[in-house]
Amino acid sequence: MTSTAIDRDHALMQLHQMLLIRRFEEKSAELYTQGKIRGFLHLYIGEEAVAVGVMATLGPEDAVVATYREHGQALARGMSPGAIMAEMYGKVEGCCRGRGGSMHLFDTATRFYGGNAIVGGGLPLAAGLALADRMQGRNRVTSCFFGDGAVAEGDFHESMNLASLWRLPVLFVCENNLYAMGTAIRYTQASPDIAAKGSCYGMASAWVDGMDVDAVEAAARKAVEHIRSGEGPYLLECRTYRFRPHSMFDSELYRTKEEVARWKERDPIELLAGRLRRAGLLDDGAMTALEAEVAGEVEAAVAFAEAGTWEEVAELTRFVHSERRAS
Amino acid sequence: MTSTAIDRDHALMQLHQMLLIRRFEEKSAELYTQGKIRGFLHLYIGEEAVAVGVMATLGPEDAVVATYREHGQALARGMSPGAIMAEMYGKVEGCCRGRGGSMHLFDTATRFYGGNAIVGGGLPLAAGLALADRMQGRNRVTSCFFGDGAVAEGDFHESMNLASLWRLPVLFVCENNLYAMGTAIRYTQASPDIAAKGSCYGMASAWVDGMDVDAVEAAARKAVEHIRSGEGPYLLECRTYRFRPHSMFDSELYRTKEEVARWKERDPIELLAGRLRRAGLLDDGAMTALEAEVAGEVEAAVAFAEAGTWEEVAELTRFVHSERRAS
Amino acid sequence: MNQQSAMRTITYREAVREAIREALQRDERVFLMGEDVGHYGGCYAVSKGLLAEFGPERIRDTPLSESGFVGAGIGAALGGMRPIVEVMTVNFSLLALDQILNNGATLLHMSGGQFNVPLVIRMATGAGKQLAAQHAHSLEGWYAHIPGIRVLSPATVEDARGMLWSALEDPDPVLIFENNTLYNMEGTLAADAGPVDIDTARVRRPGGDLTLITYSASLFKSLEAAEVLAGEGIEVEVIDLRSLRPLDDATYLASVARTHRVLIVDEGWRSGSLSAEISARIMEQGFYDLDQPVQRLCTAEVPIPYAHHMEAAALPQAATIAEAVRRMMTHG
Amino acid sequence: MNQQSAMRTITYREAVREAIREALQRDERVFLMGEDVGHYGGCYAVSKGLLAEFGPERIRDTPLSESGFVGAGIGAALGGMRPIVEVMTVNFSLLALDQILNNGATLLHMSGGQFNVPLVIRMATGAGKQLAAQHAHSLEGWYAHIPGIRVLSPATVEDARGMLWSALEDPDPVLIFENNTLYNMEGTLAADAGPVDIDTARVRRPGGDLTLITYSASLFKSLEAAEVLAGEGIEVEVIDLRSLRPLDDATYLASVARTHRVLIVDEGWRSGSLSAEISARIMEQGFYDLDQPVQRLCTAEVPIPYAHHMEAAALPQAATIAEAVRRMMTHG
Ligand SMILES: Cc1ncc(C[n+]2csc(CCOP(=O)(O)OP(=O)(O)O)c2C)c(N)n1
Ligand SMILES: Cc1ncc(C[n+]2csc(CCOP(=O)(O)OP(=O)(O)O)c2C)c(N)n1
Ligand SMILES: [Mg+2]
Ligand SMILES: [Mg+2]
Repeated sequence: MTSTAIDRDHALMQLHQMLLIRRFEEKSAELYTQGKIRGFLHLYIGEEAVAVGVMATLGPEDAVVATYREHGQALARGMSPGAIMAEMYGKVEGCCRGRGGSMHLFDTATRFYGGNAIVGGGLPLAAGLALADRMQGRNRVTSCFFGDGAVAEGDFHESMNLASLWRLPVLFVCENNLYAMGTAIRYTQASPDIAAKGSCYGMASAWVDGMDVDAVEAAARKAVEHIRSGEGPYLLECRTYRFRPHSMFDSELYRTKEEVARWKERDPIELLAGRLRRAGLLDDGAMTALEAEVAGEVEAAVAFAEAGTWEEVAELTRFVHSERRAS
Repeated sequence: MTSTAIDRDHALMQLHQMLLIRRFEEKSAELYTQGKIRGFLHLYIGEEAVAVGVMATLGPEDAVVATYREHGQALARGMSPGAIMAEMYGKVEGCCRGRGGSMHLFDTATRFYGGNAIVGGGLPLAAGLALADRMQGRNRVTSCFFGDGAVAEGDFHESMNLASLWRLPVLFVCENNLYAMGTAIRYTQASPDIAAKGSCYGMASAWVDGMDVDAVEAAARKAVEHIRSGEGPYLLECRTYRFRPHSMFDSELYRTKEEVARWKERDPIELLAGRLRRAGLLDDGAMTALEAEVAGEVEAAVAFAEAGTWEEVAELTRFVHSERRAS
Repeated sequence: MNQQSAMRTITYREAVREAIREALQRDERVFLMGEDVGHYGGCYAVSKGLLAEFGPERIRDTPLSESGFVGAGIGAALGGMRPIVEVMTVNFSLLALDQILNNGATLLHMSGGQFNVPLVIRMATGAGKQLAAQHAHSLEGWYAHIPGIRVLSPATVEDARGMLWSALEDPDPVLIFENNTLYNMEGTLAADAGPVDIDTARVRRPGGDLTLITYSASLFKSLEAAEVLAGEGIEVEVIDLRSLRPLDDATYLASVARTHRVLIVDEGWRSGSLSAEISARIMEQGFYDLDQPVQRLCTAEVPIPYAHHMEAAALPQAATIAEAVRRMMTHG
Repeated sequence: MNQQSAMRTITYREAVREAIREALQRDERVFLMGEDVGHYGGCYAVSKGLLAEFGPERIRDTPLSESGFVGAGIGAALGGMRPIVEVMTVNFSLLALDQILNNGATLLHMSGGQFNVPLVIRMATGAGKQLAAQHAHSLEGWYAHIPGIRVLSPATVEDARGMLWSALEDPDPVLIFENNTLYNMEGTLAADAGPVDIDTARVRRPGGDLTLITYSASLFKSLEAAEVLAGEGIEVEVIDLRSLRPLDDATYLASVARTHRVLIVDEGWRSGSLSAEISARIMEQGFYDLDQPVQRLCTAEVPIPYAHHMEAAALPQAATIAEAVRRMMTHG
């Protein structure tokens, strides 16, 4: 394959992933209003470039720790859309047997460690996973996604310091979408330059346009190289925006329609599609085909979830403790 | 009075306070080995210039929040040596009726809010006290003392951010004595420049030689002016050293005798006394007189404590709740 | 105006909001502080509209810093304010537990009576909304272990409205737990509803056959079960604890002396739940009144699962409560 | 070699240290992490010497970041290590409670059985050293409320030595509470002492008149009281719970069936203490065996004061235990 062909394949893969996230979540929102999905549902729509850009730089041995807004990371990481959808249905075929729902996706196969719904609570875990890798001499990276809101938590501070002090192979990815629920970053951060905070921990850091998947990928690649070469953790701030409300209960009193509209002009999917079209790598036919393919995947996920079954109530107390002794 | 006379009085007051702290604590250590004082006893010896330098810049309406190593702050703030000593004896005449001991000195009269033995736990309190002042339109400063070890705690991060975000009148005083118990700062801070951490919170900050009482006072005065003029909180790192073990149980495996000896050459009391001698403001006679005065104060404190009585056991459950309704 | 017309219908959410609004109007030292209480209008829309009315100083959005802002609430209380601190859910409050226990609950005693902390902390609690294992626990009974604080659990709109007032009059820290399934519940309230006593439990339904002790959302499940059981000829006396710390022993012991049978319904995890404390107290103070052992119906000892049927199975429900009562009446 | 010579005298502190050393030797996935465990030698000198022996990677001094390093311990366990995390005292562990409850105890169930957390957390607990209200609480019984973890409370040198081994073999989080007044205590231990079972309670002294249920440091006060009482003709059966979660109901219920009288001695605050849970369980499962109500002797519900006499008065003591038993024997 020529390098252009490789680039094209890669770009189409990115587009595919972002589109899958988008359509999967649009469908999820629809299913939520139908009552098929309950609990809290946080959509990633608008932020797809971050997960897709970062995941492309990780290998199968690497690990992912995410938040309650993690459909994007889970899909981009290669988790089964069917298992995720079934999870949100609460079916036993879901990736957590229906116990976690949207906020708690877990998967051993892809080393996907949640789905953490305590803001900031995933950061210490990521440091620990990386510590295990370092102590066992494995050259792996643990990526850890969190929002701008998490930056104010004590856990951010403690984890950043620990990771840097011990030179742990963690990629901290801050998805700065400017809001923590309905609280704008100017109300949560005395100093809103998140990337700059790396300096207080002696940690390499950078910020990147989180709407541009190529930029995210390039920045993440640089960060991952830094980490793999043993130079310690890295903080990558991705400046992005969520197009949808915080969750399904949000009346969005805290931002204007105009602000949202302005950001939608920088839709990460449109940005990439436009670039590909201009480069002659995408046309209407290909786009239609891609949409159809993605629609099929989403449909299959829904069908899988619909066909799923309920965990037996008798299993309620199963897995409070392990069923095996430790090895 | 001439300005030189003022300076001299002030310098002698500083010397007096530092000496009082020193002798008071030396006596405390002695009483500890006699079993008169129990629990944990953390001595401030070597760090006197910090408390004395800072306190000189505060008015009676200002507030103090300190740690478990707070005899120095309490004495420099003007709390009664007798009440402090009686507290360490566990007598009801102690400043907390003997309930707090060395680690928990409190005093309404001087607005001394502890004596907090959870490392970092005093910082949010200080932010809150300052918030109360701001909301009630009082131009007061809350000073908050903590160690280098506390900087790693989540509470440091959360409080620094809150205070700066809300422009609260807090003077954060970090007593960087290079060790948290037996753990050197290089094992606790990825980036050991504490003053520099102000920048991540948009907070004004500086560091100062914590063995030089004049330098501390000048730096604190600048900080307090900054705060009083409404420009928000200030982080002042005072670089100092504790001459004694962490507490009475410490075998000091983690540092060398040479290191301690080197620092003792910069004894804050000797530094000031030497300066005064060179300026002709202090001679042997004056020094002897001062020592005698201080010895008298310490003796009086011990006598007060010795003469004290024990709280009635029946009072054990008193003050779990207030005895009055709120106003 | 007759009594009827002096009553009005109000949701639990509105009752809490009214209570906050009124506190803000009554006392300028009062302010509300917490995550998303301002611009967002409150995670459960409790404080919607208050920012516009009282401004950002008194309806204070905080960063996500539970330990920091709860500790700041303690400090502000020490400094003469009367803060109402909202922690979004009890699950997140674990991040602030050090401040609550080691400072809030402790300062007065440790300072020999010098520094009291007139602070109110409100938290949502409880399962039932499929929010899964990090958003659905009921730890209010656990908090009731801590000396130096009061723990309140308003079940009715009247208590949602009135307990905050009383809590703000308390010189010491008061934790108020609002069950998240109650916010949409409607109830009637006197037009001039004011503070309520926060020291006593209430008999919400009298009955002579069995004493059912409960609180918060389980009150309504219990009343529903009692209604069904009444149709079967079993008269259950339903007691709403209201205050979880201190417990009002007198009210439930008096009931036990009449009924000789007790079931405690508690949405906390069974082992070490508040129901254990109540059972132990009845053991100590009401043993000779008992015709049969006190029984407990609690939440299964599992992290609350997301799936609806599993979550429902984990919690006490009207049907399982009725069943437990029937079992006791047959075996008793 | 006779049995005698195979025994040796050892302090509780040394027993814990040996257990840690051996775990480090046995399994290279094991490491010790916590504040001052390395260069300082451990706040209570437990880990003295281990840094020199095992190096700073495996005897890992942490910054003061309880939530951070406990969470990192959970992560490291997920990543295949077998961390022993030391939290200096249970008082400070409140700063890490979110990680312990919302992650450590929850991940396995919430992930549908995928991710277990083989983590051991050791903490000092207890009063008696005049350390006052932020260093002296006994919250191990409170921790026993949390599903998904084990809570162990070694009282003897044998358990101090053996429980860590067993805990490290457990695939799920285990919390071990070491009472700070026990570190200097000496006891005898078999030369080849190995792991001990962590599922059962033990009768530490048999007796037919009354069952005394306790754990940790109170065991020795209880044994002292039992000795005195034996001189008065009262034979107390003393049970050491050892595991606070899960509780071994069978052992104490069997004793109750023999003695018909129960006193529970618990250094936790009375309301909502573990003693309440045990009383409630005896209510439910042993009611008809009881000749009189189960009684509890607990710590006064106050922040522990510094002054020696006040601290002593707040806690159960051998004398107050004996007195409580005498009262029960007269009234029973
Ligand atoms: C410790 C904690 N506090 C509060 C919440 C409630 N909460 C859930 S999401 C959220 C906003 C988080 O914002 P951010 O970190 O920016 O992530 P985003 O939702 O924007 O992706 C809040 C406050 C929580 N889940 N955990
Ligand atoms: C939250 C918490 N963790 C641990 C401790 C135990 N401890 C007491 S003092 C101390 C060292 C603190 O060091 P630093 O903040 O530098 O203050 P210094 O003692 O040097 O004045 C430690 C670890 C504590 N009291 N609180
Ligand atoms: Mg955000
Ligand atoms: Mg220090």
